[in-house]
Amino acid sequence: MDGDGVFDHKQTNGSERTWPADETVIPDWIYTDEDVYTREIEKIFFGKHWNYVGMDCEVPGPGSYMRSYVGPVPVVVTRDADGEVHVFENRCAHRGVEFCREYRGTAHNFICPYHNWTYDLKGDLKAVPFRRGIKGKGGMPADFDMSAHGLRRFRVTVRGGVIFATASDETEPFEEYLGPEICAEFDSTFDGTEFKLLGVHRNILPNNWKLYQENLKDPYHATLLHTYLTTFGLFVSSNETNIPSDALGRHGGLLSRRPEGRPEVSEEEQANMQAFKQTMELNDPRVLAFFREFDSKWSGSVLTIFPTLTSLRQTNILNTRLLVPRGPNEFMMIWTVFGRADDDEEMTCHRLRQNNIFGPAGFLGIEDNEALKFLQDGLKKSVPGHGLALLGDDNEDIDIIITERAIRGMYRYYRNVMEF
Amino acid sequence: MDGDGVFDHKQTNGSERTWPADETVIPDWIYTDEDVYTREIEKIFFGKHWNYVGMDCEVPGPGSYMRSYVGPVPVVVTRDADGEVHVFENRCAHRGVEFCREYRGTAHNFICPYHNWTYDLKGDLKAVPFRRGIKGKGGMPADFDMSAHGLRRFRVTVRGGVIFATASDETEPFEEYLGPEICAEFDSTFDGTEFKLLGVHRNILPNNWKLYQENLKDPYHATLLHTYLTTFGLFVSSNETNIPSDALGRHGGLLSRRPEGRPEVSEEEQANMQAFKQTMELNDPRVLAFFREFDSKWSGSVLTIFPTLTSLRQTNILNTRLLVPRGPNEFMMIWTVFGRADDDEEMTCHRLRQNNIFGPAGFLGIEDNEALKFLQDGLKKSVPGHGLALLGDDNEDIDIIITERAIRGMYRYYRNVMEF
Amino acid sequence: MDGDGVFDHKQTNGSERTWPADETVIPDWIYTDEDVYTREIEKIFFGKHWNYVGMDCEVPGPGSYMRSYVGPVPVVVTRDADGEVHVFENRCAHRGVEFCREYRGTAHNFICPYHNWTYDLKGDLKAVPFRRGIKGKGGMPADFDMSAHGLRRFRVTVRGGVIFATASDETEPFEEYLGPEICAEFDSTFDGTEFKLLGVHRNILPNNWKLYQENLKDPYHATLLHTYLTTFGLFVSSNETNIPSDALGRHGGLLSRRPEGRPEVSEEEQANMQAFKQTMELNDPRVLAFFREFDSKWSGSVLTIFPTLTSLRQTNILNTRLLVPRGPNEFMMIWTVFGRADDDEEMTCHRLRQNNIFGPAGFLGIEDNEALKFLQDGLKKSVPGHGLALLGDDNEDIDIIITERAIRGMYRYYRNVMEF
Amino acid sequence: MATALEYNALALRAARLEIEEFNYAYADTLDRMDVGGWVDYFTDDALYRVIARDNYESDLPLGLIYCEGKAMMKDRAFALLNTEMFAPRYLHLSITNTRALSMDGGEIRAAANYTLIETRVEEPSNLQQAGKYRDVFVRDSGGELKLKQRICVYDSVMINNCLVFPV
Amino acid sequence: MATALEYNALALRAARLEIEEFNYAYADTLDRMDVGGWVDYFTDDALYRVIARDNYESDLPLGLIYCEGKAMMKDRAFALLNTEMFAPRYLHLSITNTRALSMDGGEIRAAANYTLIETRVEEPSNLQQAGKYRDVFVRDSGGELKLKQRICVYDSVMINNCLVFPV
Amino acid sequence: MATALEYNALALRAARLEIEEFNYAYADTLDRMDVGGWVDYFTDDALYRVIARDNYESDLPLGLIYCEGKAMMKDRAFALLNTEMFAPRYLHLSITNTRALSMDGGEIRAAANYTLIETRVEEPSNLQQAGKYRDVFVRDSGGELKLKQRICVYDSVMINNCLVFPV
Ligand code: FES
Ligand code: FES
Ligand code: FES
Ligand SMILES: [Fe+3]
Ligand SMILES: [Fe+3]
Ligand SMILES: [Fe+3]
Repeated sequence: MDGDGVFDHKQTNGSERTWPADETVIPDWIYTDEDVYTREIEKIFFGKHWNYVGMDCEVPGPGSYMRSYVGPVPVVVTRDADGEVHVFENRCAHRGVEFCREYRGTAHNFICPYHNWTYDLKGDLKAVPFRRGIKGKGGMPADFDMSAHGLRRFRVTVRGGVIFATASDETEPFEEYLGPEICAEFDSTFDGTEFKLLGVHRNILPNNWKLYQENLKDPYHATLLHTYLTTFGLFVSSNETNIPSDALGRHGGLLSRRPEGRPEVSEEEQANMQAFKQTMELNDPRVLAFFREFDSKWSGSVLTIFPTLTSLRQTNILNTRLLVPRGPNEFMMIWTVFGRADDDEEMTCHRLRQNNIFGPAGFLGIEDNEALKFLQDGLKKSVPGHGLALLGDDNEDIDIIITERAIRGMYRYYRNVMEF
Repeated sequence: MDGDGVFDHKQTNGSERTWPADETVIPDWIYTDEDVYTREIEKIFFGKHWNYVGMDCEVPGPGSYMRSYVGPVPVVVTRDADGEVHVFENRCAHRGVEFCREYRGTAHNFICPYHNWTYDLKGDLKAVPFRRGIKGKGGMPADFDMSAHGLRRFRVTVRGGVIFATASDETEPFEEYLGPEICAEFDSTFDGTEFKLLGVHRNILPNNWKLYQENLKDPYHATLLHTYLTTFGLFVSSNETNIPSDALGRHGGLLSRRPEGRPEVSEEEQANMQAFKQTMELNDPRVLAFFREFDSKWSGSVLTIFPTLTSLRQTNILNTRLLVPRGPNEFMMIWTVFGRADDDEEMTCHRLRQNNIFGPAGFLGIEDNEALKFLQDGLKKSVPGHGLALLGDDNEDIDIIITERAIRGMYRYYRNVMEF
Repeated sequence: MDGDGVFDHKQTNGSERTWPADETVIPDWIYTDEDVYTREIEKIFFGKHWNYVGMDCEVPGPGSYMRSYVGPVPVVVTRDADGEVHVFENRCAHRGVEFCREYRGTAHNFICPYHNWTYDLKGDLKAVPFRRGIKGKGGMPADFDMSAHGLRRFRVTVRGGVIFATASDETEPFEEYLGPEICAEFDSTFDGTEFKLLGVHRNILPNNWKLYQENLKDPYHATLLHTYLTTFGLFVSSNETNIPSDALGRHGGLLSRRPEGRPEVSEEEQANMQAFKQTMELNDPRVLAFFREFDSKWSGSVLTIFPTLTSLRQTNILNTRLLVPRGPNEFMMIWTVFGRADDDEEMTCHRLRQNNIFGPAGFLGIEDNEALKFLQDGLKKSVPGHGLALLGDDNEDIDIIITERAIRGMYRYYRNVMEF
Repeated sequence: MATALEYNALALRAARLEIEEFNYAYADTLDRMDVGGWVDYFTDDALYRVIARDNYESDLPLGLIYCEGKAMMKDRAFALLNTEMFAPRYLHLSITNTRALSMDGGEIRAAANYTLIETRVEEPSNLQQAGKYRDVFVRDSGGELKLKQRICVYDSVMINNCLVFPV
Repeated sequence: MATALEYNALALRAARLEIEEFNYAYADTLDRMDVGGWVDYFTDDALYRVIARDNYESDLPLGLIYCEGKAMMKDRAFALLNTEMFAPRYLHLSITNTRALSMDGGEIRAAANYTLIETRVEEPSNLQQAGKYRDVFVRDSGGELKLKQRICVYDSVMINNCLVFPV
Repeated sequence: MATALEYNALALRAARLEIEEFNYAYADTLDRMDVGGWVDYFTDDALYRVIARDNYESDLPLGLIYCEGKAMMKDRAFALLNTEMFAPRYLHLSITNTRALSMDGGEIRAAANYTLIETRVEEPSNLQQAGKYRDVFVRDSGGELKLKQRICVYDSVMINNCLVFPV
């Protein structure tokens, strides 16, 4: 172990970081350092990226609003009287109060509780009490320009019912941002269907936000960690699977096709799955029933849209997840779970039963969240080192699943945008 | 948004800070940065300032003592056999134990629990066990000078029953420190009356200590946030009000005169108060009864004595509040609530009923504490920015209330003493 | 108070520290600074030192394992099929998962939960699932060398049933490490006896780990803080006592001989013990009964083996304590309490009764833990200063007990190895 | 045949069970933030105080909340519902260790432990206050239990920001 | 002579005491992680949901756990015991404020507060979830109480990592 | 006509209610730090142990507190009151989920959950220990319940600094 500063990574400045030459080596410090995190806010969340902030169906009507985030920064998502969606900072232009405290609701305007400065649904400043003082004494300067003191606004794109915001004027149009392959897959789920909100899960994960994006770019862990999938024949390595990503490597997909009937678990596969017992039948098979509803060959479509969206279509489960960083060692996840506006009651119940498998008490959620906690524990407590992402080959076919290609791809982009 | 270091304010060193040229602009970093906080300890709390530490009536007799603080540093306030008040650090001169753990009590001396070094009520070291060893073997060096190893002592001033301490030999006399206007107002409440302790509130506020001083220098929020005041006719903007401050701008007053009977809420005022409904009568009007007891035109007198005292005389409520910083993002508030030594039981009950309105469960306390929490949330979570204090004019008359003059004044002094 | 940087010790870099010329002065910053702590990991815990990690009797048979630590870094201690003890990092070589989550147990190998990389009891990588991909597609590079990707291993020494590990190849043999006097005393307790685990205590102490080592090198506090000892005649200053240390001053002993019958508390002693009342008899004297079982003149033998072991033999209590640093302001203590393998049930009960006096709810443990909490409170909250260790003389005889010689000795070594 | 002592024990048992039901309904009323309904658990002349344990044990009378009679409680309820600004939160008031201590004329002296767990938006559930009730119950004309006195002595003397609702 | 009202009060008292005993046994079963045994506290057609208070109060049906009938509960129990990977932990489920609200035909509507304290390896005990049960009890052929419905509405909507076991 | 089973259920119900009253008095005694009084809740030959759950479940006998008989408890009480140095604190011991498990001859086996909330000067209230009692009760000559055994198995195995008072 070389003693040269290897220990003081929590003190040193991210700008002095040198990234390992070998792209299969991922340094610990991108997951643990305060200064790297601070740079991510600037270069990533407030850089030239489209940040997912919520779903159309969460702000259904005029005056609907919800709390959300761009990176770690609180924002409000609103729908104005004309039905247009707006995103602005949840920070009063006067002294800085985080004024919107409700998860969601409806309003005509926002009144900051401290001094009642009032903003409309676009985030424009509409009223400053006693602006002219009392009896003409005191108040704001005569030249105070209300229009110059609205809330910080973000540019907004809504596509297929999903809302994105960006702080930069230079961010390319959303379709270009996704790139053709990912955009096509995005459109296959968010195909213009009107969605209906079923509810929201919220949880705090004690690990770096990037590890969650990795997790969903990592087909390798699926059958090894998630015994439930193989035990009940939901997913096996031999399923047809594609792992596309965009040209820059920042976005990715994990697309799988569940065979009719129960999949075969090959000998080779069994030999590699320590935890594998034998396959079981559910007592209540309704839970795994699959009603085809999308024009897609994939029964499972997970998308990781850089930086902080992951969307899931699995059997009849539909959700989007927003990652809200809270420093290098923790993030909040907001799960928006939905169905189709035209679902009848039975279909709604089916989705609710199926969601019982997912979410923060779901059989996959428990395992991923626990495993990632163990991972961050390892990164935080051990002497600084690095991880390995050796599997697969950057030029392999997209149907290869024993690979970490997508993880390497994301960090190639990350390193570049972070200027490491 | 300029990228030049705007994001890394949590890393950079306070000495590199440049204060905005425009005095109406208050930068976020004075509320959130560790290094700015560390500098405040040196330049402010241990600088040439008188720090409030408690009330005479909290250490009533010889041998009385109480825990208190100078800035974030624990101290003990004592009264010796001659009735003199002393303030010294709550840190043993041997290894550094914070030896005094009781909120208050009486004692002849202080024995550090670890090795029983013993200090008298002045903080002088009086005994070192086994100083000469055992049977003449071991123990302290022969030349060990007990008088050179007492507890760190602070200079003390007591005025009108209020106790102040300073770490600096250069701090001017207290009367000069307050300046004539504030001193006069101070003396009008602390007029030699003997006070009787009614009790103490303690709470933790998740925000920077300076925001609390601002809050009490901010007449603007009173009628806008505190609907209770207007609803029950306690305070309206049209009340006669003065907002004096000392020449340096560090201390201030918020003096108001409650009219006989119920105040009129003017049309202009109503138009500016979003939350205003209509005025109500209390079911138990005793709570707001006002028995004149001080020779002052003001029924309400709030003083903010830099750095960490706020005193309140409101109707028949009397209290002092000590702000104890605990890092940039949190402080502890210790409320000392008192009456007059000669109050009869009915008057004591009256004060207790009236205090029901104030304190950490009072109708104003709830709102101020919540609003300031929202404010620090905004400062902490958003991308570093700044707040505005545009209201009013630095040369305006002191009876103008729609103003932030006093806040600007405090920061003019702060910037100067902090050498920003 | 000189203003030159005395306040910003939490920001400055340990390497800029200048140690006070006077060796009786111990600066606060060694107990409170993040960067000093980070340097300790490199220079001390991962330097040329033997770190205690557990007892033989905690990993009794082949396949036994337990969680432990080298400094703050999680490790696993195992016993392989041949009975050999191994220590390796609890961090998967793939991505870094802290894979071992059970306090202790038995296993044939360790399977990382995330992707099932599998390690044997020596920490060697034995299996990588799908290493060759599926149907020859994907998987690890052909040249992937399993033998090069085991877990980080530590060198191990076991002496008298006590297990030590070191990260450095240069650490001298254990016997030399202890030095002759301390090694002899070590061997007098760990004399080849086979021990039997009675149980484990775990607690978190809110103070710097070094303060605990000091506490057990500090005979001065024993009779002054621990009134129980004198009240029930367990220990008095006039007992025969030795305080040996090794040549480098890093290890120490606190050896005492309990007289037959009740010790006399001399007049001189009483005069120096504020808390001393009069001696009492226990209602249940069994608790203090002493059955001689070791060939040693000392009835009490406390050893402090640098950096993180303290061992205790007191009357018939036997335990070892591992200090696990968790930053400068906190550490975890793991107490391993044991008896002899050949104890009959009555002797086991006797040890259990006697242990009632010790441990985190014992009469000494309560007082030491409370006093050290007060001490760290003083160091953390006050303006940076220093402590004093003036008692005694560095050339005094080892039977002198009113002394802080051993503390000075430890810091002479510490300063040197930390390059301050 | 049962002794007077046993009768008394049985009477206190019955009172304890009835007070538990009272306390659980009381807690549910507050968890729903129904401060209007909260007032009805008291007699007109009731004394309701929330007081820090350090003040209480030092005979310092200052209350965090100090209501002499129902009228003051009503004013507090009105203010909370109509004038106060505070962040949304969930309340979870659990009452345990309910004890009926003595019965004397129409009065029952009782005590209990309470813990208030508050959950604010995007924050973990937090123990806002732990304390003990010191109660005096009487029966109204309809035989219903009412609080003539509830002194809430709280251990959590270092209040987390503020206490919005009564306990 | 006792009025109908008094009879009803006594019946609810008896039901409350019986449900307390049910709840304490239920909690002990879960603290032992005996999820197989947990299933037996329910009727075959029982509805078991664990739902965030914000969803519940917004009429959003999504459940953190959503089991329609015992078969789904059995599948969950099987998965927890046989397929799930999670860190070792200790569970401490306390149930307080148990109330029997009404009896209607064979059904008893009841409510209670629960708190789940979880302790993970080398971590302090932590309040993992605080919530309220909204229950419907019925009696089986043997006269034993069974849960026909248990809706667990939790205040701790910001979940600490994940919820492994039912509450 | 009531079956033996029903009689037994009623007897256990009565025992449970009586033990609850015992436990609430016991908790109040400790909250007042009356360790002298605490001793009187036990028989002369009582076994009182406070043991970490990991030791308990590994059959490791080490106790955090280990008192064989009242004499050892008295010595502990004396030491706490007369020789021990510790910071001032408030104790809040809540006992829930009290269960009477079986009656056998004169012995009642029982269990309960306990949580100790400690509040130190200028610190927030903190959950110092959560655990379960495993009790054996007997009756003294006067018919009063006494503890013949109380094993306190605590989940909070990572002790926050130290445990000063018994639980
Ligand atoms: S801070 Fe928002 S109105 Fe003043
Ligand atoms: S630290 Fe105070 S006497 Fe030693
Ligand atoms: S992290 Fe351990 S196997 Fe992948
Ligand atoms: Fe997964
Ligand atoms: Fe205010
Ligand atoms: Fe000691």
